[in-house]
Amino acid sequence: MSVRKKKLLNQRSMILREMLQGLVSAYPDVVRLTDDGLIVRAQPKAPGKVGLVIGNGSGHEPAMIGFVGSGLFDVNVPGEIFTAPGPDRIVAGIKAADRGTGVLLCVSHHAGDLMNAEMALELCQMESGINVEMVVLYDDISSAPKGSEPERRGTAGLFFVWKMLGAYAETGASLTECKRLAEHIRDNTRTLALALTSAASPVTDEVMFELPDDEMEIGMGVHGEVGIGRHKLLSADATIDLMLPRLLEDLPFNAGDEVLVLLNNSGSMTLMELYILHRRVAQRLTEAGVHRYKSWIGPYATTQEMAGFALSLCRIDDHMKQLWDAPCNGAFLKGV
Amino acid sequence: MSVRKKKLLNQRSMILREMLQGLVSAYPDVVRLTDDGLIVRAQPKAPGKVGLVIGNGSGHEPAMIGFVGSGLFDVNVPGEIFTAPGPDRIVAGIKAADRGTGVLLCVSHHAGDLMNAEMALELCQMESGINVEMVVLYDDISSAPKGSEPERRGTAGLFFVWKMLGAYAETGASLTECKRLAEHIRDNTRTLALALTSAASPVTDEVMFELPDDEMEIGMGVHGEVGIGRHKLLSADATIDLMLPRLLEDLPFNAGDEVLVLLNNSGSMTLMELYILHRRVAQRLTEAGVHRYKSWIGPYATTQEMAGFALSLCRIDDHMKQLWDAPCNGAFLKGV
Amino acid sequence: MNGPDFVRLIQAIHTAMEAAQTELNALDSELGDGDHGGALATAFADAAEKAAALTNPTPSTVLAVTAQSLLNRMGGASGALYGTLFLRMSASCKDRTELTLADWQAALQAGLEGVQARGKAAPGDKTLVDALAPAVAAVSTSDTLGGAFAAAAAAAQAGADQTAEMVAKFGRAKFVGERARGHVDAGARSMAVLFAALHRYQEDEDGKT
Amino acid sequence: MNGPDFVRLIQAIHTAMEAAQTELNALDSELGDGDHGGALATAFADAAEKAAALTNPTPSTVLAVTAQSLLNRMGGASGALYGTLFLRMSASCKDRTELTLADWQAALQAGLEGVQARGKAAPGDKTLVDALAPAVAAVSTSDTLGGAFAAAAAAAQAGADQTAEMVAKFGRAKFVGERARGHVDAGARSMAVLFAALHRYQEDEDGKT
Ligand SMILES: Nc1ncnc2c1ncn2[C@@H]1O[C@H](COP(=O)(O)OP(=O)(O)O)[C@@H](O)[C@H]1O
Ligand SMILES: Nc1ncnc2c1ncn2[C@@H]1O[C@H](COP(=O)(O)OP(=O)(O)O)[C@@H](O)[C@H]1O
Ligand SMILES: [Mg+2]
Ligand SMILES: [Mg+2]
Ligand SMILES: [Mg+2]
Ligand SMILES: [Mg+2]
Repeated sequence: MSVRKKKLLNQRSMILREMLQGLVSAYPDVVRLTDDGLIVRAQPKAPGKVGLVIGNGSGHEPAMIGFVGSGLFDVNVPGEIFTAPGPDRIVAGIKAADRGTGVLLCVSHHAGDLMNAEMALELCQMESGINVEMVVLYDDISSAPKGSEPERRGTAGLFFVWKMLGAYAETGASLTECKRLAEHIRDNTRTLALALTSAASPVTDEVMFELPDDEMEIGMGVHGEVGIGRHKLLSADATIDLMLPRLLEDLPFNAGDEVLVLLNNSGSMTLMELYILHRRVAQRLTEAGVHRYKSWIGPYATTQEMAGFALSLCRIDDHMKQLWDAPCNGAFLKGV
Repeated sequence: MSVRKKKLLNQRSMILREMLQGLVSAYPDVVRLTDDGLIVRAQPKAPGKVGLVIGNGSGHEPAMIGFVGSGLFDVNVPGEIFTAPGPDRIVAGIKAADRGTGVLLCVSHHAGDLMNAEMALELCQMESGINVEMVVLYDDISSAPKGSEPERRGTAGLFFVWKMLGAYAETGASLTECKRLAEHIRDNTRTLALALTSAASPVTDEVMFELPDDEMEIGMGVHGEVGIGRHKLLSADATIDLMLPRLLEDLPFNAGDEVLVLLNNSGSMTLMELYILHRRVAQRLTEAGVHRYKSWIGPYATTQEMAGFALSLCRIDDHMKQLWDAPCNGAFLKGV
Repeated sequence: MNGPDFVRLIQAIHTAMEAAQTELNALDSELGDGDHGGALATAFADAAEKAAALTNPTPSTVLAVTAQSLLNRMGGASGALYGTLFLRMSASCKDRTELTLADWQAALQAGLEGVQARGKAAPGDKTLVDALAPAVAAVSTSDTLGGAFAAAAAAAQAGADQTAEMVAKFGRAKFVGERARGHVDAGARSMAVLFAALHRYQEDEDGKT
Repeated sequence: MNGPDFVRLIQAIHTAMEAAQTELNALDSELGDGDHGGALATAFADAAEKAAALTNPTPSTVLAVTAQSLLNRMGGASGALYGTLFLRMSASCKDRTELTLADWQAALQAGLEGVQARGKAAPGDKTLVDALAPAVAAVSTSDTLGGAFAAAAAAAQAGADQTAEMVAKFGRAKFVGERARGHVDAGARSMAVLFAALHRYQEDEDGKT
């Protein structure tokens, strides 16, 4: 199974810049590109509301550039492909997001993102008068065992935080309240991913890993980090039957719980496959007595053209439902 | 460049049924699956408004099952993979869509779709009291020369019709008015597609065509129909520079015209590539004096996991802008 | 040929299509999407089942249920065309309990006209019409069913063979242009399979009496 | 070593990183994502340019602009770690116009502490710390800059070599587990390249005098 290295690009060194220019050319009413390469809301949030920032390596589009907008993030600090941005740019992002009452810096847990965020935080505390808090987000059950949750990686399930936290900040919640909600959503979210094929870095053209034609990898990270094991290729139903119980027992999700479901396309899965997979997820959750509030199916955080998906569950309460259903307007996420 | 035949499916003969079940399991508030395999709105349109139906071969998801909902289609009649549904099922779809003032049957121009639609129309005229009109839609400039527009294929650019026609029918426009608008949008829309890789039928596992690693095919149809020629792989900018002038001169789009832009992902293009492509489209349109009203970038009509895209332009006026901006709620299209 | 004969005929066609399935898929793969054999086999399986379930089969009702299976189980352009063929044949013999050679001639002629009206293809366009049209013409060259069907089968196969020389003007093969030359059209070949099955069915019947 | 010396030193490190780029990328490909060499070469190119543009370079300002380039042009975990190393060294010699061996020892010690505080890796975890820590220790084994840097370069390389025996506890290589054995860590090797460049720079300087 060879990987698509054939891509429509210009100079490799210009990928990030041209991609950002392309984004804002398409959605000028939603996002702007600043001179220092930040993606910011076209209409800034009202003064007095908490600003939300996240930095991340690029190459996972629409994450995160597609989720800046009203009811979502205020600023995204995009790094080079698969490379966390440096502290100065994160500091610039924090400043750009401040509307006078402080900024919550969200970090998708990967070593580089965390280190750079910590340095940015130190710089802010030294230098500026901005009230900044940091929240480290993780969800991938394959990257560390139960009991070591803070060592887990941040993957597609962070989407639940983006959406609901974005809505919450828009209501005028305080910095402390925003941070507490982000942690609460994180602590109620669990994700497990699966890859059918590898992907190539658009910069180096290096294929991330090799996977035989009749195997799949469970627990693959969003940069091709190896997962918890390879498995012979299974049917769609058998794949869900293998993955879902692991997710359910990790939190655990119990009968009577109400959840949001995300089936995230890692890149080149067909919607056809995802809908067939969702059918089984729905059946199995019903059997387990777990109620689905809403489901989202689509490419929210990708790894280039990798064929694979992440299944993510988030346990919710009535307040979170309200936030989930609140309007938003990002380049990749409108209405709800 | 090998094609991904490795898919997460159950029995091949069950693909259509399970996909539809999966869709409605995810979006029960938007769509329902009838016993005869139609996708219909969960909340039917108000009585007295024109019903909109389209039938099509499946395998192009989200088209068309993802575009049933308020402000969109009332009914979709999904056929087997890449196979138009038969006349009886189309008739059932027409009946399901009727709210007392007639139904517009939209046909994406392909031989099978047209023949079956014509038969359905004959059956309706013989049998039922429903007032049905048919509109045949086409947009792909590569499939027949200028002057022979009605021989062209219906491809991704039909999206403009779906969205604006859906909004128009919702306003209470008459059947004649709806048909006239559909024709008007069609006659102002032009599309050209490009493929970097082939795709495989999920039913037969047959690869549609072979494309060398250093070539691309211009004008590829949505079932892998060959296009107007192969070309050495170009940069993103050079690709747009090759394609856009052909689109512009075909209508022609002139300086001062206002347009909607669609960059449709055929399957496994990355958003990164599409944004970089859009950057050039925006530059070139500006140079040509053509104003962009809005741009849409995403996988709206796919050919399985084919890597490629379609660039589509639609010339609009103020009435069409209103319709474009009207709300809608389909499984794959919310807000706007 | 009466109603029950037609039920057996559809069963015979189904058997022939099952046997030809791989070959037809392979032909369709060359210029189309490789599903022609599978689609016909599935549709005729359904037709054979539905025909067998008829309580009082007449030629017309057997042809009608077959048309329904072709239209709705096969789908696509070829489903519409095959379906139209059987639908028009059914209409042409609506009041008959038994079909004579003249009835067959009239029914096939009506079917051919329907197919051409629906699909717009003329002989020479590299479609199933290139097998169907000569087969329909050949039915008039004999005055027994056995002779007529033998002639039709031969004419259909000859017509199918000739499609290898043609460039397609319809169907998916249209888009491959000159590259179509050298390949037999899948739909023309499936028509030849259909007429061969009809011929063999009649031989067996004639053998019995 | 004064400010202009430091400008030349950063240029020398840049040259060494350019030369080692392919090797470092290849090492990173084995266990990571293959970008380590390219990232360092780009960042040190930027640093050399920025350092050369300083009007009154001091050791501390040269180290500070280098840190900025590493942090912001390299990005990722290794950018933060390399950047922290240079940032802490810069802070430790803030008021100095010239660095003595004792200053170097203090600066490197501060840098190492910063790297470990930031990255949490200890010796044995198969990271750049496995080259940096022994290099810093070795600087105290001589009382000339030349001797100290020679010892540091040798210790860094020995430390890098030993990473081949280890399983990674940090960085992307952490996720490959036992498969990491037999491969030298890219970051440890790049630290060895850095100390080798420092050593060679000092040899050249000592040769001049
Ligand atoms: N307009 C037409 N008129 C007559 N025959 C046609 C026409 N279009 C297609 N065909 C026939 O249909 C055959 C293909 O059938 P099939 O593979 O079942 O359909 P599809 O192309 O939709 O997959 C072609 O080989 C050709 O003989
Ligand atoms: N926590 C850490 N502490 C020390 N060094 C680390 C740590 N994490 C990663 N490294 C070093 O970084 C190197 C990889 O650098 P690089 O390839 O530039 O970064 P990335 O893995 O983000 O692509 C590893 O070889 C390792 O030496
Ligand atoms: Mg990297
Ligand atoms: Mg077909
Ligand atoms: Mg076919
Ligand atoms: Mg690396």
